Amino acid sequence: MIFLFYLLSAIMIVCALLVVFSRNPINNVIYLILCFIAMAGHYILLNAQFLAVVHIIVYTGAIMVLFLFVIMLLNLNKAIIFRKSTVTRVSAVVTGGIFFLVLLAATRQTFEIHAKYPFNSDIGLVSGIGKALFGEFLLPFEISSILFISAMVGAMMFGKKDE
Amino acid sequence: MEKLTNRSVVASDKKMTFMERIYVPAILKGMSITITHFFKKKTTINYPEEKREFSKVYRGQHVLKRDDEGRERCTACGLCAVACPAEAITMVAAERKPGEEHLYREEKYAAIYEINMLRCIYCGDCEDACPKEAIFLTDRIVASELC
Amino acid sequence: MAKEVNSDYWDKDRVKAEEPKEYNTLNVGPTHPATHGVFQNIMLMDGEYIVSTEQTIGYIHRAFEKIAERRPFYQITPLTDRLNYCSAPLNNMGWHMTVEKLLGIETPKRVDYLRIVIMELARIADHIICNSVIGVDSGALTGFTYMFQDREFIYEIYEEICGSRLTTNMGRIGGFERNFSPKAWEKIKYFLEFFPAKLKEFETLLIRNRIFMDRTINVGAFPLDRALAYGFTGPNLRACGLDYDVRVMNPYCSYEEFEFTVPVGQNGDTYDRFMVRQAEMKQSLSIIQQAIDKLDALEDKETYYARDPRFVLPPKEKVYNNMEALIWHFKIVMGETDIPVGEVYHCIEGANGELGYYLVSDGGRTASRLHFRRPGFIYYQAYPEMVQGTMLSDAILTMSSMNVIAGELDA
Amino acid sequence: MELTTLLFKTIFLFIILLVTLVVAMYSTYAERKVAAFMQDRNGPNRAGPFGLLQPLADGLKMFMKEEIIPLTANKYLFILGPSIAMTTALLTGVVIPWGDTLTIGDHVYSLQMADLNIGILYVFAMVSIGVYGIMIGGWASNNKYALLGAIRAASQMISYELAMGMSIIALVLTTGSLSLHDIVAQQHGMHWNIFYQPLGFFIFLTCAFAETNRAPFDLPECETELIGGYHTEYSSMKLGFYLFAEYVNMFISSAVIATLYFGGYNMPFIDQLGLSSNAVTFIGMGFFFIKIFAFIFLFMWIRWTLPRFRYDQLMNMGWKGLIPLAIFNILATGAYYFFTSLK
Amino acid sequence: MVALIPYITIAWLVPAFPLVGFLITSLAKNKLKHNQAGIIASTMVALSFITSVFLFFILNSSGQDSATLTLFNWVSAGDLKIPFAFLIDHLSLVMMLIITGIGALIHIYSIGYMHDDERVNSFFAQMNLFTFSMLLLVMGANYLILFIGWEGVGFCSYLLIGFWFKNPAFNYAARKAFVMNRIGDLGFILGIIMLFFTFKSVSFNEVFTQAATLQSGAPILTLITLLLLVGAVGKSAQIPLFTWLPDAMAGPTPVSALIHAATMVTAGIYMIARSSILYNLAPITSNVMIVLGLTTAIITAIVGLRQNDIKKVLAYSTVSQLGYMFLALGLGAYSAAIFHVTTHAFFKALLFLGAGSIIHAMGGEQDIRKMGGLRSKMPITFLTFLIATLAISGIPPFSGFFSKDLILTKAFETSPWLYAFALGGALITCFYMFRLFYLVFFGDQRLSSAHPHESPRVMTVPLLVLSVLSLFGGFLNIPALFGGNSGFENFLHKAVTSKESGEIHSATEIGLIIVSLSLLGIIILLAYRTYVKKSTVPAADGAPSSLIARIVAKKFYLDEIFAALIEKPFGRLSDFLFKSVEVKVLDSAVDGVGTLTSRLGSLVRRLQQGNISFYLFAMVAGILLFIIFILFV
Amino acid sequence: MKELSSAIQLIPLENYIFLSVALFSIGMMGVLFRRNTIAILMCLELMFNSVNLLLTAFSAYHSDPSGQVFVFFIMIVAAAEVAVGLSIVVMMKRNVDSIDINLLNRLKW
Amino acid sequence: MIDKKNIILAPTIAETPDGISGQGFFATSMEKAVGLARKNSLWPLPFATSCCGIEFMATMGSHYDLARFGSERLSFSPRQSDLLMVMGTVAKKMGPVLREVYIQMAEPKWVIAVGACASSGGIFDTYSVLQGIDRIIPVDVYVPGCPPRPEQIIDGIIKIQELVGNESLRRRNSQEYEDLMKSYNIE
Repeated sequence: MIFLFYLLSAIMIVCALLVVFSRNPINNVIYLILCFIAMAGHYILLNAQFLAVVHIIVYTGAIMVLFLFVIMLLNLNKAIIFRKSTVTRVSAVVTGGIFFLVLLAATRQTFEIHAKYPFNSDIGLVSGIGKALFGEFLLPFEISSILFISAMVGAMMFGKKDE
Repeated sequence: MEKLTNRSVVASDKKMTFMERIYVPAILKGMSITITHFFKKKTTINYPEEKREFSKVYRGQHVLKRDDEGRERCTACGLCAVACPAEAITMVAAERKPGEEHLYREEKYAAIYEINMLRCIYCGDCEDACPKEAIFLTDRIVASELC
Repeated sequence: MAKEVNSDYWDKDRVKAEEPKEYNTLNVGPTHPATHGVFQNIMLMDGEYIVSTEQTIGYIHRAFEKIAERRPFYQITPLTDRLNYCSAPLNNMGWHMTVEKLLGIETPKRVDYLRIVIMELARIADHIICNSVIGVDSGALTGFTYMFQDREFIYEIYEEICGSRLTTNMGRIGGFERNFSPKAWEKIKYFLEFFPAKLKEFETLLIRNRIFMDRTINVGAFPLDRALAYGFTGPNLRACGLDYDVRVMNPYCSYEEFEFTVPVGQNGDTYDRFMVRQAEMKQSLSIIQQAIDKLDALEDKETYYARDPRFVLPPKEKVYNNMEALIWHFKIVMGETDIPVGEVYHCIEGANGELGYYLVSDGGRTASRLHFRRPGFIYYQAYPEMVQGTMLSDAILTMSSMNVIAGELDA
Repeated sequence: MELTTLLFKTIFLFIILLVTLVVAMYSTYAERKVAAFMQDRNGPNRAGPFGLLQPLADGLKMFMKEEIIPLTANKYLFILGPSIAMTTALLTGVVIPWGDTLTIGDHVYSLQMADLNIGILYVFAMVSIGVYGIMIGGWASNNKYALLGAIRAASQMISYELAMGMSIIALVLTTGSLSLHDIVAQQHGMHWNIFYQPLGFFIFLTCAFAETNRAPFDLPECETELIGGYHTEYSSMKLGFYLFAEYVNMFISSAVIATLYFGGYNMPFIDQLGLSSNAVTFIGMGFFFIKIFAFIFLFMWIRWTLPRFRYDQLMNMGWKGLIPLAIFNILATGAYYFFTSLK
Repeated sequence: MVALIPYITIAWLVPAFPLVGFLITSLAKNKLKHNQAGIIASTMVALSFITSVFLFFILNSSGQDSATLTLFNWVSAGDLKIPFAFLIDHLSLVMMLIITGIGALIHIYSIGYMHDDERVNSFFAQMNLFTFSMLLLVMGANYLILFIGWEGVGFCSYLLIGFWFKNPAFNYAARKAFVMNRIGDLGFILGIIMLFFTFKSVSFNEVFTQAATLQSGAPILTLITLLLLVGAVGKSAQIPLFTWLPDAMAGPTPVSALIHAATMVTAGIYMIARSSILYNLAPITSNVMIVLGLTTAIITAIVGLRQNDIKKVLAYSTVSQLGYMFLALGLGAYSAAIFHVTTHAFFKALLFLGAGSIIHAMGGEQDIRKMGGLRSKMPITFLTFLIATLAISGIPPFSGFFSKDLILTKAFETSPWLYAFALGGALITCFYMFRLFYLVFFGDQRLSSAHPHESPRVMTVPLLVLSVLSLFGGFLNIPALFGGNSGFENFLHKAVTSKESGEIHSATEIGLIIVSLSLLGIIILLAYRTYVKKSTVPAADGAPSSLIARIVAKKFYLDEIFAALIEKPFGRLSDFLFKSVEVKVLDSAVDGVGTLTSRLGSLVRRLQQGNISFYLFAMVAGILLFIIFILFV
Repeated sequence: MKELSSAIQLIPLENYIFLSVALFSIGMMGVLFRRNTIAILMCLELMFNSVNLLLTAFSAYHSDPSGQVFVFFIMIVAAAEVAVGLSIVVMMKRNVDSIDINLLNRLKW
Repeated sequence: MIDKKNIILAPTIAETPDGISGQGFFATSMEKAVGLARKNSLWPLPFATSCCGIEFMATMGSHYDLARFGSERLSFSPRQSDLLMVMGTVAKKMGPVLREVYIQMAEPKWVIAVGACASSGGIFDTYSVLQGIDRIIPVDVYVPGCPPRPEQIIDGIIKIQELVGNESLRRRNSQEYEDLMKSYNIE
């Protein structure tokens, strides 16, 4: 099983790097989709089945479709090459690397954490999440739905053409 | 605009009733029609096996007729070629030689009579034009040409 | 390609000055399934919406008028077949009447009635094609197959009368080439009997179905004044609301003796056009019935052509036995009969609109100038204006509902 | 997992795939026959007896046809498109309970590949991935018609997914489970969900038409407008995959409809017959397939009856018609259960 | 017995309906056809009313006293846990019924009244929002929710008073109402804060349980109750914060009816009745209330005598009636106060709606001097207005009689002087009401340009319903004297703790009633003589009149006193501060800082490219530095 | 499923931390690296998801569903962000005919 | 030449236009299966320009039902079709379009010229009309008639089915085929 973990992780990392470095927007989207599918695999490994499926539905099925849709709509099929200057790009890579190291250093204290609690296979299921969502987190849930609605309305207003 | 005649009738009604508005009844009506056709007798004529009856006057493949005595009617007068809108008919006339009376009715006959079947439009004008009732469009279809 | 981007690109004034660039061009035709042949519409699309259209014609230009100027009159009949090939007999009759007008041939009443039977059948056949094709283009193929069975039947009637199905070359100058056979009558009467039910069935499939109504109502609507400005005629004009019908306004071929209504639409949209055609089919049926009644009332059951030996081919027996007949025969076939000098315009209510023939004769064996007024050509001019701002799907339905026939359009 | 179970599952998987493919294959034949019959025609009858070999002929022909990848197309995506379409279409079948349990020897085997406790969501996820096949294929063709088709497909499928999901939510309210196995088990006898969720069924059916791109929702490929829509540029077997995926989708969605709303393999009065459990399973399976075929027929019947929608009408119907209806359905269902729970 | 808890959960629907209505009408403002917004809004409020009735029966049949419906945890910060909860008991139910019932009628009425207004959709949106806020106010289970509703109704009132915002005077009125309310709110919020610090909770249940353990007259309680009283005074328009209410008549008449007569102004009464336990323990505050209430009742009644604007008259009568309610509160007769709230809501809403109908008929004319003779033109309005006038005057058996009589009796129990003053106020009320009534409906029509006509059905039907309520509303609480069982009081006793008071003999009571009735009869006759027989028409503005009359007409110069006492000193102070301190000291300092910053800024500006990607870089660098700082420093 | 779920005990938590940190850094690098606005949005998604993964991992390791609920919320926020972001991109394309982020340089005064 | 022995004489038909005939038309038995499949699944591309298109509609209709031959699935996209049915007049302006469509079709592909106009220009012997499509693309079957009856069109389809069924799999790779294409300047 650890092998599965490494496999999925490798896919994710490679795809993520390709997302960053590939030029064709469509390819970017496809690599990101691959990355997300691998992530769904991780969720299943973590016994978060519900989350895995929701992840696929939301990210792969909706968000990425939206990306693809916009790219098609704007007809960005030719690789858009507006590159940043070499200095910027190098500094971006360096910054990313440093950030990685720093974050690792920051989280090094957590490395001792192991599964201290008895493993509970129910929390990833619908009922577990549902109970948490509609019990403890009801207000955030409602607020986030309002946020979502307002974002949708905002997006629609944006998309509307000026009369 | 005022009406030009007193015969006009408005043909279309664009107001939808509620039942039409909810799609389903009209869809069901349409579906009932298609399903009755599903079980109806089929109208198909299985062509190569079954053949449709052609009318007697159908203008199909041309033939040059002979008269009752087996002589060719065509006198190579060329009217058919003149009448042909597609200019598909070519003929070469020849004089009837003595001894050929049993073959040709008149003194002249068509030594070569060609119709470009791919040009012919089967209008029947040649048949009309022929004073001798020699050329005749049968009710046989012209087979297609393999190349 | 790296794009040179000015850093001050997002300048308000500059942006305003430029047209939005999200349009793209879509080439519909000349082999697009919905163009039914050979028009090319180069559409500037904003997503699904049409910003503007540029139409190209000439993909099936066949030089009708030039060919016609080299042919004797009777040979032009097959040419007219191929104008609006969906209703070839109508074209034939129109042409014959034009020539008769020029030559001054009086046709007997019976010929008129026979012609009316044929012309109305042709009108039905044409409308069947147009309306069933609207069905096909809106995605309902089945209605098309139902209606085509009836059209097949009309073909059978044609075949019984003239021997051909589509391009009929039916009739001759002065009348018909032969009398209608009893079988033909039988078939016509049978057609009158069963067709209304089939028509009803077809209507049930479509006209009150909301999907179809939504697809057609207010689609390709064309205001009456624009339609008149373009010179629309026929069902497309009537759909706009004006009851202009050549048969009523300018009767020919004894149409003045017939009772029928002129169906009109409301605002000239696709649904109106569809419904007007649908209603006209019913009117045509009633006209045919009236014609049959009138024919039955006539004493004469045999006359089927005008007895004018100068222009009507003599019977074959006569040709064979009578020298004079033979000479006339040759003269007619060769096109050497005397043609009066003159200029004639004759129009009939074609299936698709006013079908006019402008014939100038200088006394020679052929027309010195012949022009066909093809309604389809006129409708197609208005096409860009009709579809501007509508969606692609609308444009396609508009196209099929206008019933622009390529052969007629390009001539 | 025991070895026998594993073996059984493997065999069963292959059977499912095989059945799916065969049914889809003969759906193409059936479609042509049904269309012909509805149009007073005979339909294909030259290839084999009654034209039964027609699908084989089509398949073989497509295999033997030249592969064309347009120069301007994106090669990898061009190939990826149909593959995704086919794969996602086939993947959905694993969670459908094709039958009750089968007892062989001491072992009891479930005739369901995987009884996920979130089976419905799985179906839903697969449906939502399915759109990529069309989008990618249409985009990669680098053809304007294909692109238009792809965009139409994407917006149509996203929009109708929403209504579909909402109709499922109402269903889940009645069943209280997301597992397809449970849902079917609950509908034992004649307790089919159609009687409890008629409106939901109607919405689901409509959305299923839209999701499978069947008429009257066949805008992505409508011939008279977009020539072939997203598959305009495809030839040979890649085209075959697309066409085939449509039929596989049709089969699977029929199966899902039958499962969710029509009791799956349940058959009324089967218990009274006193048959052995295996026999009941087989009869139930047969009955299940009868339901599926009925729905496939419905799909075809509607396709050959109705005109298709226009893009904006389709969207309007989805957003302004079906989604409010679905929300109403949820509210009504919720209210019903709320008030009945008060007693 | 019905188990209460499962059913009580539907209580959230009561405020939810108007909220939904508000959302629909405001979001779809531009889409709705002119009548749709009204219909939607009315339906929503009516649905709320139905739900309230349903709740009422549930609560009645359950035998329980109250129920708390916790929707979700609202504020949860440290120790402070405030659930978003509704308290459903008899008090809140009575209020809910009033708000939704009368609100629904007024909404329906507004469909007709606002028919031609171009912003009718906004109007209904705001009305719905108001209903929602008011419901929140009365249903909330703690002071915080109450406060939110309190602010919400204030806001809506502001919006609605200034509804015709194109008129600057109306805008000014709205601002005035808003500011005066803020003064009250300041006291109120301070009170809530004090409450929280005292009891570590703002929930009613907890506060009252804890307060019951406190000693009567505890200073902290007095402080809290006084602060809360300030809020109530502001909201319920008592002296000295009452001047906004007459001005608030600038809003559309249904607004006046709903907000400034029936519901919002009674929020203060409600709040004090709700906190009755606290007030019972603070006798000083109670005495303050008695004084305040009585003064308000009499002074504003006197002012009302000289008003000529039909709505102003009604406004002053409202303030006066509110004074009576305060009097009752001060006397500890909380249920009597609420009862008066109820009946007042009936007849005052009716009066306002009738006035609206009249104004509608007169084409916008509000001056009673220009009206007259409407009796025959508007029979329904006439009839309903008559009923309302009788009710407000306290003529039996109309509803006003019972409630007012209850208060008078309570006053008599405490002190005959109180009774006398209160009765005097009542007599004045009776006079100016009949003055109004006679001027409007009798005599000849004095304005020739108007063509009065009866209002449409949609307006008269609510009038009829309300008149029935005004007629029979009093029978809710028939005192023992008339063989009743004081049903309303008993009903409320479950939620409100009234002070015990001495018994008075029933003979005394009957005597008092006879006295007051005969006096009322005289007053009515007097008014009849003056305004019908003699056809006296009040003098035009500016006409010479006596000093007292001028004082009264000028509302005792209260506005001017305010201006002199508060505005001017403050104005001078601020003037001084502006001229000497601000300009010289602060400004130069600020300017200096500004110059410095802009100079610095122009230096730094080179960094600021306005380029998002650069900002992203900067952000990441910042985050990096931050993390590094946390980690390693 | 059972087998799968027991797998979690075999994988140390730091693996997940490592993975998500790596993803996050890659995403951030992408944000800095790219000029294509859509690509930047995609990189943002990547960063969101790395956080999601970590939350889920912690949730699983702590047997506490809260983490997964947070993931849920993040998804909602992400969806909202994408909707708004993409509509901005569409507007941008419509107005300036480019989706280069460097064109968004009007943030200075 | 007229056969003088017959009572009813059939006029000889004019020489068929120069089509290309040659080797590679006959299938081995191994290839029969493929041939059978192909011939029963000829998806036509109706290149209908005029009158013959209407007759083609009739052929598709219920009476004649092209579906019986497995050919009712019209593919308007050239990539997907096996059989190019050119129906109607092809004007010179249309010629390049037709050629383009032909080139876009995936191998193996066949062409039927339906009707007089497509086969030879028919009645329209003018400056603007292409005198037979075989001047620009290779044609496998000519169907005479103006327009041909549906029977004749079906006849043509049957002819082409024979051709398809017997075609060698190697034909499309053969030198002859390449030469044929080259003679039309099609790469």
